[in-house]
Amino acid sequence: MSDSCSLLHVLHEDEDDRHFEMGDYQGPTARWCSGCGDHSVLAAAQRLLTDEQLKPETTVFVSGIGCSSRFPHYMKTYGFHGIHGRALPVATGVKLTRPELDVFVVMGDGDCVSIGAAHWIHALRYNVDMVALLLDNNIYGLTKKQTSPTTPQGYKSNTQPRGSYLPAMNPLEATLGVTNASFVAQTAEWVPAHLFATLKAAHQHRGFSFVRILQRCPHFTPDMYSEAVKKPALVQVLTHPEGIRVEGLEQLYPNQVRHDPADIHAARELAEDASVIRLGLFFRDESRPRYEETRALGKHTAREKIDLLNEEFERYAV
Amino acid sequence: MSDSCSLLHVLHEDEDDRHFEMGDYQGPTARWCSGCGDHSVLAAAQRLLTDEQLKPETTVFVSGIGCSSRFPHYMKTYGFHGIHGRALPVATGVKLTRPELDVFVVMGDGDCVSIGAAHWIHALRYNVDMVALLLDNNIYGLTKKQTSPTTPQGYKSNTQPRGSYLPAMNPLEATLGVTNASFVAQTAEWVPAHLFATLKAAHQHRGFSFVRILQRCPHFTPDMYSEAVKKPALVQVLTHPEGIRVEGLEQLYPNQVRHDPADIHAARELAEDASVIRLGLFFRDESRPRYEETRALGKHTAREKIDLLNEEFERYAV
Amino acid sequence: MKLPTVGVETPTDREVSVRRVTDISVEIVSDSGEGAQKCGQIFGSVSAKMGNGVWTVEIIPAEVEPPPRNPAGASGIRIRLGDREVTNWGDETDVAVAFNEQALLGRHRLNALAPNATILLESMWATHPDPSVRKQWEEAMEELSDREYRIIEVPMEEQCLTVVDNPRRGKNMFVLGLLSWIFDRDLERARDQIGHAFRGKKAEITERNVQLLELGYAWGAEHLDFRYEIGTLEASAPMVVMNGNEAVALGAVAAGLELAAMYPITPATSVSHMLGEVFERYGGVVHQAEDEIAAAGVAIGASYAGRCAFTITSGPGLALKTEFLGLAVMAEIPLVVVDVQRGGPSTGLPTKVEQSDLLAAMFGQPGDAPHVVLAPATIEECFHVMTTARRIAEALRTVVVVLSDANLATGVAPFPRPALSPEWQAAPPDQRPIPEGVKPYDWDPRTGVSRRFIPGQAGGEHTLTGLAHDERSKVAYDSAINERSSTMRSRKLLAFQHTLIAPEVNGDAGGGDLLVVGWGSTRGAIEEAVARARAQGMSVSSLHLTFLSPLPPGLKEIFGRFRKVMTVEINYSDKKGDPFVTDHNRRRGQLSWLLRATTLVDVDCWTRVLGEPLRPGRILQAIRENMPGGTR
Amino acid sequence: MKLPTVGVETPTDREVSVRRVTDISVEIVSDSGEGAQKCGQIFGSVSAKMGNGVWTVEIIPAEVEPPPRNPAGASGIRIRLGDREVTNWGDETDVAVAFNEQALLGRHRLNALAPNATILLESMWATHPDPSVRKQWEEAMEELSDREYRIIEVPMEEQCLTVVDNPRRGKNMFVLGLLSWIFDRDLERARDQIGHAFRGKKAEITERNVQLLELGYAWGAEHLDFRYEIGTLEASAPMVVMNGNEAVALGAVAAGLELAAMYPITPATSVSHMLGEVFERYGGVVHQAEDEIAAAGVAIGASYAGRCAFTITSGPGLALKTEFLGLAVMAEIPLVVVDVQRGGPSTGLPTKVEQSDLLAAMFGQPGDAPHVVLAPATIEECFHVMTTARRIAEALRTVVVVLSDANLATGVAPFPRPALSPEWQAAPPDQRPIPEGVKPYDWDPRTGVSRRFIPGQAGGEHTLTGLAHDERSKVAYDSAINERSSTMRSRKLLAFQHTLIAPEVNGDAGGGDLLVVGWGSTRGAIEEAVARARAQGMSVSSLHLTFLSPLPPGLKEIFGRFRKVMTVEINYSDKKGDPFVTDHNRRRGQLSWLLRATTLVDVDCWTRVLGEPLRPGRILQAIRENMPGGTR
Ligand SMILES: Cc1ncc(C[n+]2csc(CCOP(=O)(O)OP(=O)(O)O)c2C)c(N)n1
Ligand SMILES: Cc1ncc(C[n+]2csc(CCOP(=O)(O)OP(=O)(O)O)c2C)c(N)n1
Ligand code: SF4
Ligand code: SF4
Ligand SMILES: [Mg+2]
Ligand SMILES: [Mg+2]
Repeated sequence: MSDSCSLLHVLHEDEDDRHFEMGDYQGPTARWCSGCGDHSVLAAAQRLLTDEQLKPETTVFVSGIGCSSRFPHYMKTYGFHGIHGRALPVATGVKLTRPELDVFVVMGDGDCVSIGAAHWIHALRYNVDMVALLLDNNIYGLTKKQTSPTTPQGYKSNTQPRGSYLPAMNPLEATLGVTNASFVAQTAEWVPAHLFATLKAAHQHRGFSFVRILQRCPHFTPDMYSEAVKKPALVQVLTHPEGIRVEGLEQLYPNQVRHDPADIHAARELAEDASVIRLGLFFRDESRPRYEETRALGKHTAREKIDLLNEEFERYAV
Repeated sequence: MSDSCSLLHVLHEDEDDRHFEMGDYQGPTARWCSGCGDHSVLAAAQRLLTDEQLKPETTVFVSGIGCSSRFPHYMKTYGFHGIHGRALPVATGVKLTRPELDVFVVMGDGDCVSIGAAHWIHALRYNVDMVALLLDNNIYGLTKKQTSPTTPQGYKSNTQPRGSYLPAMNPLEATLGVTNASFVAQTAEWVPAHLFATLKAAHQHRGFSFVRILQRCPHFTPDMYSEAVKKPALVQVLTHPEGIRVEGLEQLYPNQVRHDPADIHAARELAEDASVIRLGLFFRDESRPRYEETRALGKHTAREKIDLLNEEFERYAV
Repeated sequence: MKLPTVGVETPTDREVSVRRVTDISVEIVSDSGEGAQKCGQIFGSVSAKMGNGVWTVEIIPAEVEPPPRNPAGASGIRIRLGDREVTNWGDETDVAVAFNEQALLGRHRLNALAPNATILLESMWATHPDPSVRKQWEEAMEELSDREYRIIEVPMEEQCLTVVDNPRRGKNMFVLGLLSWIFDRDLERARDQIGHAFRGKKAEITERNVQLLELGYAWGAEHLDFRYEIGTLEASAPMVVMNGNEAVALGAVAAGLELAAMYPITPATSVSHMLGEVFERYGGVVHQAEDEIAAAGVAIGASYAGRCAFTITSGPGLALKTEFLGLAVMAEIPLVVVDVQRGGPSTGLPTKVEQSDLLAAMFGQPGDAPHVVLAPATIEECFHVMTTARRIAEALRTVVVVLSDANLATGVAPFPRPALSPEWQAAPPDQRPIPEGVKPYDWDPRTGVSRRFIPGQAGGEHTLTGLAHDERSKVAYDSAINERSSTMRSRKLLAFQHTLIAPEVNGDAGGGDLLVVGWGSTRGAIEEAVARARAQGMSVSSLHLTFLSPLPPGLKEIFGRFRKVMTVEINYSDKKGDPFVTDHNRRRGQLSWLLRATTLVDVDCWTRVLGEPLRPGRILQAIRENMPGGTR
Repeated sequence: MKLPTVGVETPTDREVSVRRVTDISVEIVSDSGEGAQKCGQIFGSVSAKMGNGVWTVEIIPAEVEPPPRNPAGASGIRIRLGDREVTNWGDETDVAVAFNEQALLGRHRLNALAPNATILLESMWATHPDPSVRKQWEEAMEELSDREYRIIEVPMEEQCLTVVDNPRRGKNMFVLGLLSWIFDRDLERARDQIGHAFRGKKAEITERNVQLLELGYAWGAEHLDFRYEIGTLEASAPMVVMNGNEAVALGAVAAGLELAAMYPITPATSVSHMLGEVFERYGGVVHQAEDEIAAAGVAIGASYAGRCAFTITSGPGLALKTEFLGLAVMAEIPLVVVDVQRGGPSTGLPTKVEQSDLLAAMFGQPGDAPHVVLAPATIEECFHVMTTARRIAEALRTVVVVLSDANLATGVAPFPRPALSPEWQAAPPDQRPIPEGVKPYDWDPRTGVSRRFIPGQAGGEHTLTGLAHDERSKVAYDSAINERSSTMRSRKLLAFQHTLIAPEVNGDAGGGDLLVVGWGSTRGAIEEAVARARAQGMSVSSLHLTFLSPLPPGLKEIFGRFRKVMTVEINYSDKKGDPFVTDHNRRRGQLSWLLRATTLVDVDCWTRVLGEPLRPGRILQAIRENMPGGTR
């Protein structure tokens, strides 16, 4: 960057003895439906920021368009509520050029898995260090109940009133098929402790952390997860010392399975089997190359650049 | 469709005693570089059409933009040389509304895996009955040597002159992660017998057949597959009674492994391991639902539709 | 607080005043989920059946379920009734029914209510146990008191509880009853409509709702002191009533369109909801694609294959389809694109009306991509435009963009029931083999038109391409071929333009002081304003354009007969007199731009981007302010 | 067949005629891969260093490696030399060197050769062992014989074989030698340039090539009977020579741009190749995204984060970026977009020039999305435009589209070496905390400009959105807020327009018969044509526009001084007199359209879409045909 670029970096290193409370991250009251699962995710994110003492001014939430994408408006950090399906490229642009910022991405299932699918696949591959949350309510909320790729087969919507024609796309399986994916987890907003622990693990991971959050939309799909909420037996928790650990969760969710997040094959098999809802860390590999490692902006001064350019001109001199 | 729609269908059922030779499918001389692998794929496709006696007028080749996407121009069938990355939606529109046509899709690696990634993922999911060929030369040919998602890590190009930053995306793994994918195979254009057998199996499959064809680009990446071409030991052929069977291939390629294409887990493990180039059928499942099964156009006459519309008007009558 | 509350009076105590009107607007507002819209729809239908002119518009909050009792979350419906055809939503509301005072406040703040409006307000909040609610009530009454509203408290909840346990699910029918008494609606018809609305549900549900209707009616009869009488018009033809998106959907079926490829986007999506319902029965398919690009691609693929397909979207989706539109023009593939315009730019105002996509629809595609753009002006035209668009697209082998908007999409009005014709559904070109020597782009040098080949036609094998190509569809980089094919694609538009007729002047064809030019959904409001202005003696006429590309002939000649020409549009323009604005740098309304370039007439514009349909009263004022010579 | 072959003569036998010229065009054509381009580049560089004006254009076939000996596959280069600055590729080629007669035929068919051109042609094909080759040769000679070419057979292959084994890899240097003799080039400089071209390769490669150069020179000296002499101009300042894409790339570095987000597309890609090479050394990053949409998104993300980013593309890619451009305008994120225009619509003519994206760049975005569009006219301007664009984008917080084209992208010419300034790279807004009360859109009501907040600034936390929003960036559906924010976004353009100065008339500022108006890369050709026309006594001047949105002031006033105003553009327009064309329905050149709407002056247009830069001679003819009163 230019002359004053160093200044830019110095400022960020300023000594800072502020302490942040939850309230420091809370924006205006969220305007989601009452009972909407997005509220829980918001609370968990605010708790995470408090726990990690992230500075509001160096934290950026990037989203697309959808109910879930209103998320950044309800945070008291920087936010970028962009266009439908394109949160990931924007977030990539932010993090690639300002690696010191903490970047979170919030997407709906339509946003990420349908219109944003190409960016999703490629963001997994770039493995830029950020946390991507898929708020999966299996439906298009904001536009009022259209089928999404994750809508269960046979589930009725306004565009497919006879029921969705195809089996639901499984975002975990798809994710686990992408070369260079480095962190893949699933949680549910109605299990706040697990949700929080998952966000925490995702934030601590160096690389692109993909978290699918099962999210209730009481307005359009009140029945979607009602069984699972009522019957913990329908939920299975992945456990492992290297996985996501939640104290005491085994009391609520006794159905547990041990899974080593280093084992991609087991991860895929667990992800594929739809007989039970699985929460936990499916896969993590901190050794995957991160795109920004090789692609960082330099810190050349304007003067240095001018000198280099003048050298360059020699090649073109008449 | 309208009154004359039935006519449209009748015409296709006409008795037809034409016999087609290779020449009946050959368009003008292909203008690819000499030695370009696309030539072999063209020949194999023409052979397939001859073998299957497909009618030139009911066969459609759809492509995007790229060297490989010039393919339809060199066939004497119907062809649609569309825009970069968007061959699959066009092909879906064709096949969905004209199921009696034989539809083939030809894409380059940039075309399919980069700009077309969302359509690729979703086409696998729709599982519409067509054959999709990914002509993977691991590079952008037509635009003159830029990195593609399948370019090997470290390989130099004009946009990444210090070498590609990330490990190559593995299209087989990605494909095998998509719910409802029903046919996934890999072949190489320099093994014509295997190429032909693969195209044949793909064409016979009811559903979306995805075939990755390793393709040489002597102009920009002469070294990419030169070793593999020279040393058959670097190639491993998947065999199985249910797989792609090529008489006598074991003589040329003694390195063989038995793989049941019904086994998705094994398929993924084989796809993932990059130590050797694997040719064969990784996965097939004819039982996957096809989108067009539930989504076919009806054959109502204009009169019938008018009657129905008039009924509908009753609901809106003042 | 002046709160003219209706006391507990017996009917004989009151004198009921009956006001005779020719035109009146009624609004019902509530929290979302309280059924105000259903109430209004039935009220509108009954009125239409009784022979009133009707225009209904829904008031839709931005969120799916905004917090209750919130001015920004008001959900509801406006119904404008007239003794003759009603063509727009009018100015302000004369009679409002509010389920709570906060929703009412929301409307008040948007200047939606006439200064002397009569308001029926749920009374329960004034005495609510929660003191903060009582405080809100009081503050609201304070704020409302700066207008001359007549606010009448109605114990809706209390009344409904006499019939149902959960009054939230019944209040709307009680209100329907109230309004039915006030406007002397035919209760039998209302009962029918309730039955229709709850068809498929349990019979007792219908019964319960009818009971509430009757309760409301009785309550009105017992307590209210005013009624309205409004003339009716005997419909000369059988009528249907629906909104513009429903009309587009049914129009698509009538036009023989078979595939609607789309990706959900407000305010276009309801067309596909409707088609999702009806298409299946008609042999058509709604394809919800993974994105708007794919939706365009699927429609193009289907059309290439000889089927009749269209794609429907709104601004942000149109942006994504841009590249495919260029391909369809270049390769000469018929394609109908419906753009239901909303507020922009970017995500903008997704549920609100604007007419800002005109230039993007015309010029958005890089390269020279001549194609047709047209805009229906009424709900009836939303139905018929689909047949017109399909025919033009197929005849010219090109793209036809249909510009509807959120005003048409959500406005509900009756129109003569279309007499359907099988010809509208005529199949694309026959499927016979292509005679030797006929080429895929055998352009007729006079018209640029060529015969369409479709897969299945023996002898027609060729590869269509978006690259420059010759008559045989072979890729060609030759200068002469590129000039020639560009000329042929443009000539189709010229030849088509030749078939258009000059639009008719509404008002005085001989000329006058001012000509107002409009396009699309503003027609009703503009013509109403012009009629009022003429009644006030102003020499003003109007002209409404359906074809925007190409423009119909005769415009320059018509403009020449008026001292001043001005467009009225719902899009942005710099205001004269604002800082830095000169005649040279002023950014003008989109149609005025087009007309200036075409006719070189100094076409002025009056435009607003208020996120709501234009009000005839505001247009009238603009006319007054823009009369040359000044009539102010 | 008249084939004036040079016999085997001894030098004393011949008289060498030396023609003195002020301007001459030379072309070298071959099969692709034979190095004609490298030969021409060195020839051009040597000429520039010797003080000639130079303009070089590559002739690039559509395929990567088309079949050899094929008219459609001709690959090569044209070099135009002058005794003063050369600003365009000129008309036709005076001296051509062809490696085979088919490549020559390709050029002949495109009317690229002057009717009396001198042609040096490889002689081996006439006597080729393959009879089909001999037949092609004979047919070609027949076809070529309808012009007055002087064709001289040269045994290139035979000569090269005396030095190298594979003449395909050496012929080009032999030809360089031939041309060096003909034009009396400084051999020392040619040797230097060869050394530079093969730097990094083995020393013997350079040696071998220098040997071939000398061989060609000697062969020319021994066998040819003509030479050219062309004056030179002492360069007053140090010069650099490069093509427009290289200039954009280096200009981006000079402007302090740090991130180039792109997806490969001809003819824009070579900018990123160049940056891929140089950026790394300068701390910049080239991000090749998965598609053009993502490229725009990454650039926007970086810019939002306070970095200086741009995205570069061509027509089809611009189409895909449309939606993101609307967001950047709406949310007021600075963004520079470079569109290197090519032939359209759709995939069109990917390697050829056109100026057809002007209206799409301006109006392509649905909704009202005011932003800046400007076009460099010369290679030098390609360099400087990057600084200008970045500054405007940041100062106005908006989108700036830079319209270059394939003519500039591939044209090579010298220009004064820029004196770089650190200020061009000035960092974006400082990073200090935001004072209490300052809002993210604190629009200055006069200018619409507001201060940019970037992440990291404490106290500035807010969420940027593409929805309608108020000054605090809160989503707002309020009518007044939407009108106000729309006004503010538009006002930025008005305020900016106020700072522009009226363009200068080239020719007679006082007025005259005809004013030719152009934009972008056509400037050199237009001004040359105007100069020639004026020399012939025609009263014609020209005006060249850099800013297209907003337009600079004073245009109407300037136009008023001329009897006729006409744009000259490389885009499509209907021709007067063609079937159905009327003054009303005529589709006009894109700039003429803009000018008509803005000034209401009857601006005519002369445009062509031949897939090649305009030739000054053709413009001259158009000027003659369009002189009011008629000078024909
Ligand atoms: C380009 C574009 N296409 C479509 C839309 C309309 N749209 C807004 S949100 C949305 C999908 C919402 O579903 P999802 O992403 O699952 O988010 P949710 O509302 O369920 O949280 C759509 C289609 C848009 N705003 N922009
Ligand atoms: C929208 C758009 N973006 C970019 C391009 C330029 N382009 C043409 S082909 C191509 C990629 C070619 O690579 P690939 O798809 O691998 O095909 P190949 O040439 O290698 O067969 C690109 C980027 C284009 N034509 N359109
Ligand atoms: S519609 Fe569903 S997803 Fe949207 S806010 Fe309401 S409950 Fe949440
Ligand atoms: S550049 Fe490569 S892919 Fe393209 S035609 Fe040549 S060899 Fe084939
Ligand atoms: Mg969702
Ligand atoms: Mg490739």
